[in-house]
Amino acid sequence: MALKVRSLFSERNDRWEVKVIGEVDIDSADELKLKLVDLLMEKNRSIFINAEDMDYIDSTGLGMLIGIVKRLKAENNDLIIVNPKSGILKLLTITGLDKVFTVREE
Amino acid sequence: MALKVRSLFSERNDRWEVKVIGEVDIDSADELKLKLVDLLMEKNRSIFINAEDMDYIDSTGLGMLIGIVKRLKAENNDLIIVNPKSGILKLLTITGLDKVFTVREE
Amino acid sequence: MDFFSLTIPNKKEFVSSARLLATAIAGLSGFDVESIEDIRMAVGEACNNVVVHSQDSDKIDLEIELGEDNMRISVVDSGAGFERHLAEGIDPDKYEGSGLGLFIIDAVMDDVEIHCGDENGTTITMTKKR
Amino acid sequence: MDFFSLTIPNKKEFVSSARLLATAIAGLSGFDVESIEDIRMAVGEACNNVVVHSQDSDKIDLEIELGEDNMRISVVDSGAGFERHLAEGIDPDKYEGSGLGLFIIDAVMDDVEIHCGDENGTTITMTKKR
Ligand SMILES: Nc1ncnc2c1ncn2[C@@H]1O[C@H](COP(=O)(O)OP(=O)(O)O)[C@@H](O)[C@H]1O
Ligand SMILES: Nc1ncnc2c1ncn2[C@@H]1O[C@H](COP(=O)(O)OP(=O)(O)O)[C@@H](O)[C@H]1O
Repeated sequence: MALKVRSLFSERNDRWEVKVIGEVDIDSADELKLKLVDLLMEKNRSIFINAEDMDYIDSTGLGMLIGIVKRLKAENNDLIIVNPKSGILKLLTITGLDKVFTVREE
Repeated sequence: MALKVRSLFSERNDRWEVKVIGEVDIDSADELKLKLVDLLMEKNRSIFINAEDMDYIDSTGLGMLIGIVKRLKAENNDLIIVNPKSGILKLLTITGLDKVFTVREE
Repeated sequence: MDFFSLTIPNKKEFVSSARLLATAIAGLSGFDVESIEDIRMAVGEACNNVVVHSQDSDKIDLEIELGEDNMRISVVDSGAGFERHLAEGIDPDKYEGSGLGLFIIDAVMDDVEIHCGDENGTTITMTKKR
Repeated sequence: MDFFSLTIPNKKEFVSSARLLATAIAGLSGFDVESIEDIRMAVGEACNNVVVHSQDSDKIDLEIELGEDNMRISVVDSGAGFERHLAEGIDPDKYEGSGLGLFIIDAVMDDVEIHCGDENGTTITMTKKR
């Protein structure tokens, strides 16, 4: 309820484009994980996350994304997090995860 | 903080047009009252409240508006509440205040 | 059955936090939007009454029981208490700003009980069915 | 000094209500947006730890003291407790999903104390200055 995920495969960019809306927390991280894993099962490509409407992510969510990154890197693919809100950007910086994921503004 | 009020006098409609954003409750009703009373001191005309972004009003807020209506009616002016959210519309109906204020959708 | 409780200072600036918690819990437990709005109003009015009529009480307690079929919310204070004159609605033309709170609570909740002890303040217990 | 307390069931689906209450109180008392975000993260991580590591505890208690210059938040459980190995940050390449919570709390709050009694569970007290 607190989390919505919309995804589509972009042929032009040859990657999954995923919009994450709401809160990725201890209650919802599994839901997002299942969706991302499903996408990678369908097509193992980079994942681009539009984070402009992601309100919150906790260590559970970050831990889950680290697991996804490992899968992606094994195939030389990336996890790209675009336009995170300032609190989430701060969290990514504090934890050093801005070097593990590709984080950028667009 | 929880309440924002924007007002302007519409020459065309010869009335005050007030947008109320947020919550009118026991903590903020006085603030709205002061603003409305100020407007009426400046020019005693009908007040049109755009309620589309008013999230909540409690009995304190309603009581305050009833006081404003009395002032308005004394000069044959009206309080018009436009586009209230469904919860507020229900409250106005339950209390019978939809007959005291002019309530409508636009 | 899940239990929640919240204690806040008896001050008007904090009543919104009680409304917010009650609506968040109602939302998390799957109440529909209209019921959540009803709960927001009822909790707001019950807390307002503590602020206005029970200033002896330092704090406002909110107790929530979440059952399969309903949410039961009690708002508890340790103020002077009162004798309830049945809420009969208001006549807006004669309205002087009193009596609307309990009337709204009765209208939007499925069951409302008020207990006033002699020196024990007031407990209003309001139930919303799913 | 204003006091607040919240008790919720020790279940992951209700942790968001604790975050929401803490951020609402921080907002009402005039903390800036960045501090509110910090408080949200810290409360979230502390509650997550109760859900994950203190399942013996039925409930999670949040106690908030709002002072002139700071907000002090304690998250209390009655679980098994633990011996804290100082949080030293994580090496993301070797990260196996553990140790991030306390590290984040330390990073975003001004002062953090953890008390574990023998059978008294864990209390983590986190202070944010204005
Ligand atoms: N918590 C309370 N403590 C003491 N008296 C109360 C409390 N709640 C309600 N009352 C009494 O009940 C009356 C009706 O309350 P209400 O319907 O909310 O209207 P209002 O607050 O506008 O008077 C109040 O005027 C007050 O005398
Ligand atoms: N409330 C708690 N009850 C019991 N143990 C806890 C509690 N909070 C933290 N811990 C212990 O501290 C360790 C570090 O916690 P944390 O930094 O949040 O990382 P993680 O939860 O990912 O292990 C946990 O693995 C756990 O052993």
